[in-house]
Amino acid sequence: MSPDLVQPALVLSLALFAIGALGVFLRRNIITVFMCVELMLNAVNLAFIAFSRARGTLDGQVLVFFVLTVAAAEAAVGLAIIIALQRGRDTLDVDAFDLLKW
Amino acid sequence: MSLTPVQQELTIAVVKVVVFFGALLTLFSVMTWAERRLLAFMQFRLGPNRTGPIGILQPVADGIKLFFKEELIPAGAHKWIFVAAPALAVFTAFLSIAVVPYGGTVTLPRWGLLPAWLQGREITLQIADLDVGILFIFAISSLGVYGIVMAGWAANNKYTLLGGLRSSAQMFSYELALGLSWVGVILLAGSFRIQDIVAAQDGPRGLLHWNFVQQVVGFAVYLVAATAEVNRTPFDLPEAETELVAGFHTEYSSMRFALLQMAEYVNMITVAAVGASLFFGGWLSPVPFLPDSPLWFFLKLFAGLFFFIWLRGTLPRLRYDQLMAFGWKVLVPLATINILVTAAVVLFGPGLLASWRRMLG
Amino acid sequence: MVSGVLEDRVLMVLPFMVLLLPLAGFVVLCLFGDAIRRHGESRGAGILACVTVLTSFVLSAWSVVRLLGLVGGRDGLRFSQPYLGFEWMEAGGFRVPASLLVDALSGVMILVVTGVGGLIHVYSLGYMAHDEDNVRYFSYLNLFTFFMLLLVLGGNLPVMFVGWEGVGLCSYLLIGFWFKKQSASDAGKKAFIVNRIGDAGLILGMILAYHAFGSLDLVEIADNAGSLAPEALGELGVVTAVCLLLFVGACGKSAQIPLHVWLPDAMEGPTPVSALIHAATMVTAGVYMVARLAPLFVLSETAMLVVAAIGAATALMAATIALVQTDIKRVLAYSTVSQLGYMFLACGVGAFGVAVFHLFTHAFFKALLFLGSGSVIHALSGEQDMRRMGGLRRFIPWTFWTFLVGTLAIAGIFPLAGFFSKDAILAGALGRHGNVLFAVGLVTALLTAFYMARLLFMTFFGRYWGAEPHVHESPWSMLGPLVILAVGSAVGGFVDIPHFVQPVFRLPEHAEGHHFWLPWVASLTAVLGIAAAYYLYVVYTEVPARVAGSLGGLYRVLVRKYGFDDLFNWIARRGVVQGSRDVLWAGLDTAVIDAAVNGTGTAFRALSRGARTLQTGLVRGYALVMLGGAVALVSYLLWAR
Amino acid sequence: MTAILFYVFAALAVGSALVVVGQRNPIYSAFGLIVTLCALSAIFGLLGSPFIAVLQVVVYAGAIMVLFLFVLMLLGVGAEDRKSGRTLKTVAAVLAAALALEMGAVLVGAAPAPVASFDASTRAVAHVLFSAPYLYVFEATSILILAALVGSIVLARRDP
Repeated sequence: MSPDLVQPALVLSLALFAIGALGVFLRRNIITVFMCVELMLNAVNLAFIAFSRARGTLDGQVLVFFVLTVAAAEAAVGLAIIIALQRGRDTLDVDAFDLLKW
Repeated sequence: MSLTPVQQELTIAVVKVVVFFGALLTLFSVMTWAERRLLAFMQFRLGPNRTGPIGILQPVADGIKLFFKEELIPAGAHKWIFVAAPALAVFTAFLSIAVVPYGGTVTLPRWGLLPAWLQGREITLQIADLDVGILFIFAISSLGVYGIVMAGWAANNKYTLLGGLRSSAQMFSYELALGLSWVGVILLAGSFRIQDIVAAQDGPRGLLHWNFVQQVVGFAVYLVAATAEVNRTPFDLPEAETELVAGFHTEYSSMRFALLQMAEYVNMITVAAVGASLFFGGWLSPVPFLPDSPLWFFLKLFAGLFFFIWLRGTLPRLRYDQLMAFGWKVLVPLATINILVTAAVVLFGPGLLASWRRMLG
Repeated sequence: MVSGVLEDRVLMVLPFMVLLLPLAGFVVLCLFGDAIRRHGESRGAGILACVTVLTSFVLSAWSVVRLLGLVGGRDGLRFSQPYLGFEWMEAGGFRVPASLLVDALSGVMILVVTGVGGLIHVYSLGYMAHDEDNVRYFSYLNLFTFFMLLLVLGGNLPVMFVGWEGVGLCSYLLIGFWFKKQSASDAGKKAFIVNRIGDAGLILGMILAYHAFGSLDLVEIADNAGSLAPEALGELGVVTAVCLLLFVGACGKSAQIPLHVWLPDAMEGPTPVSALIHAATMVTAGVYMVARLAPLFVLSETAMLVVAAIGAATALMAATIALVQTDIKRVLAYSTVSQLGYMFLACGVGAFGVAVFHLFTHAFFKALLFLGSGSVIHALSGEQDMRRMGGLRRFIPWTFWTFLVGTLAIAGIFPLAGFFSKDAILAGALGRHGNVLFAVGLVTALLTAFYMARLLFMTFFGRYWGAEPHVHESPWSMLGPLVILAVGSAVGGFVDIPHFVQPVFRLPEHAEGHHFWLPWVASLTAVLGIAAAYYLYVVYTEVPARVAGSLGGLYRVLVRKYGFDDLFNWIARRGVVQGSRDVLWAGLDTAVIDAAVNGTGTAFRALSRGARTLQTGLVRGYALVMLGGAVALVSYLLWAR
Repeated sequence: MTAILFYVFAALAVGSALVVVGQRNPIYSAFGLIVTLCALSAIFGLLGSPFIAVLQVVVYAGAIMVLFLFVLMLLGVGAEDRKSGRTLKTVAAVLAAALALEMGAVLVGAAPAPVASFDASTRAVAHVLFSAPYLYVFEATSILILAALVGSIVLARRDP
């Protein structure tokens, strides 16, 4: 489409990344934290796409594809862990999980 | 009147959208009436037959009634989401049908009445001809679940929440089978564009080239998964009256209720239209001696819609665990095997065929 | 492709049909085995198995006829490389197409495999009729046939290797067929493990061959063999290494010293299995492979000498052990080992065609002998000890007469099959390496005649010593194959196999020195052996015990089979188990590794005591540190730029 | 036209991302994230990557976020009742801002001048995806997904 959007896209990408990173610290709910991580991943995806557009190669697209796959796997396992945590602790506050084992 | 090319394109698009969605809305309202009548006939009743000739104006009456009812928002509801949910549901429903083609390309006749730039212009009978058309439908239909989930959650009510939960799990599970059932078709056509997929089903022997012949397993999976995807009987657990009052739309009334209903019917139409395009050759004629025409597409579409109504009149509802087990343990493996077989045939078929031909002289 | 390939469309497809029929049989029996058994249709299962293999035989014969019809290509080479239409493996320049190779050699082999195999299938109908698990048996047998055909038809080493491993698997399954018997399942495992040793050599050989020739295609290897750089040849060249490694594989499969120990134990399997796998087909795979790669082997004097020496040593050793065995099947097993040694001897002296010839004739008479012994065992309801037999000639005449034909054939009596092939081997060995190999061959021939005659006399002559009162002749499904095989053993020698397969080896057909005296000496040797056996086991039956007594030491060595089993047991027990415990565990593991690990642990525990205060367990704290680290890292990179 | 759309969607993305971070009720966060993802998908489309755009909606919005919502509703999660510590917040905000600035310094001007023609159609992406270096990774992801499938089932089972 329009090549002059690459630079704004990169700026958007880093803004989203910073917002996501901030969210990890602001929020206490483990699922929200998880979602913030997903937000950061998406910011990275955007950077990939922007660079792919800029360089005219498709490797960035393929990497985004892999990021999506990994994110899907990660979400499945992560949410399963969260369910297990909730069963064990009856809370989803990240600070409640400060032991390696119980 | 002289228009720039961009303006011309835009005009055509707007006209297409208006005409098409007008037709769709009409079809939706007729569907509500047709469903009630047909169900009634299947159950030896008469159904709505008082408003207008054979009750045909019943949808209008319903519309007026719903329009004038009070809009209730429950006290504990999450207001914004409660309001946004029906809109989102309808939005996604309409969006996905935009890429379904209902005819090939037509050339406008050179009538004097038409503006000069329209005469002899080629027009695709489709609102948006996307390169990734079928993926787009998949994407949008996967967004469709949010309307229901939001509706179910926002009302802050046990039954609606359960309805929303059920529907999210159900649509999530069956979406997989739905998507997988398309892959065989996509492999055969070698394209995500629905126009290409329809074109790939063209051939000298009419309906024998349609995908429901070669992709019979894929078609069967699609049929079941699509029924589940639009929450129709026997998969209408999210709104199972006997268990959940009315499921996710328990707390809705008036026009918002109407919107949810509309979303459901439009989804049904979408699914039937996609089925007609993917498995029944879209606008292609079933026999070689008749011409291809959009009429065929609508005929197939109506047949599909009738089929859904027929199902509702025939089958009892499944139990929830049966539903999930069926989706994951039957449909998904079946669709996967179908993909494997199709891929093998696409990959090795021509080579093997050629070598057999060579061997047989 | 190579210029020698001749287009024959039928021949591009037939081999696949030959292959797939037994596989189809296996699949059907495997999938529906339970259902078949539940419906009591196991006889139908057997018949299905027979039909697939016999049909496969007909198709094989057709293939060979088509092959003969090919107009001679380059150097009179006639072959066809059917291609299934896809690459099995492809990685960089390495490609393994799913292709077969049909030429004179594999033609002979598929005929033997499907022909003898088919007869043995038919025989099994009778032999296994009363076994409740015979559907499984037939499915294994079909699977074996498939893999064996794949082995001999494979167009490149990896495809051949699939067959090679497949037959090993089937051999294991069939030896341990009666897995409820401890000795049977042990024997199965032994066969499997010993074969693994050989297979390791084969894999290494394959890798090295790819390194040396840049191809694993059998035809291309043969083509490239002639144009190797001189440094690849020579005593320690890569060719020698390839050949020796491949020969290790052949040793494992074909039971050559020192990997022969599994074959006698393999007799725990059903007798038809012994006949099919451990006499006629699978064990000859090693010979087949060596013959197949003949253009390679002839390049290395060393490898040829090793092959010949191992073959000769095995032939002699196994023959001597066979002298003292009393189990009818074990005698035949050692006889098989001995005859395989003979074949390798022939390969080693460059007479590959003769080796294949002997393989061919041996398949007939050894299958015949095994099936005959099976008939004897069947007649005596499971008795295998020859000392409890005797005089059976009168009870089971058909078995006796066919067995007699087989015995005379293996002993090398004119005009039976063994005479020709054995004579040809001796002729090939004559004049090589100071005639040592020839002498060994002749002595082995003498011993062969002797122990086979001993077997015959102990079983069928003299008084009946057994306990089974109802000695009964076998059913026709068993006798039919016996008769056919007997006919084959009788006339098989007139087929000019060496000449037929000679082009495959790409060797000049050197004129065998025709020594008019050699047939006479060989025949005389055979007659002498038989006569000695007659003297010892029919006329003066008390003499053998006296001989055994007076040669006590030697006798014990023979009965202990030269101690190979003891040696391997010792290696396993002393070397592996004890060595692991005393040296590796006590010495290395505890004293060095554990100490190091524990020491590290102790050190780190002390360190960690300090670091523990940082460990709050609050995830976001860690994340904050990570973020800070990221900021620091990027700062550094920016600064460094 | 494209630029206008881009800025509209970018604003939407940033706004909804702020909703994700700012809302105390995780369900609102989830809806915010969904909007962000859809906006990003649109931006991908505007950057000429239709395939990835659609994939983004299918996988992220259609699958992953449904899973999140499902779990949120299943567990009946309410709004957070405790606030995070002020120190943590401050440090985090400073660090995040620092990171953003640094990344800006790296990224802005890092991109080469964009090429004129760009083909990221499904077919083109598939060609790259299914050829030499990525093909093996692609195959490996199937194992990854299988492992994730098994792992999540095992983890979430009620009776371990």
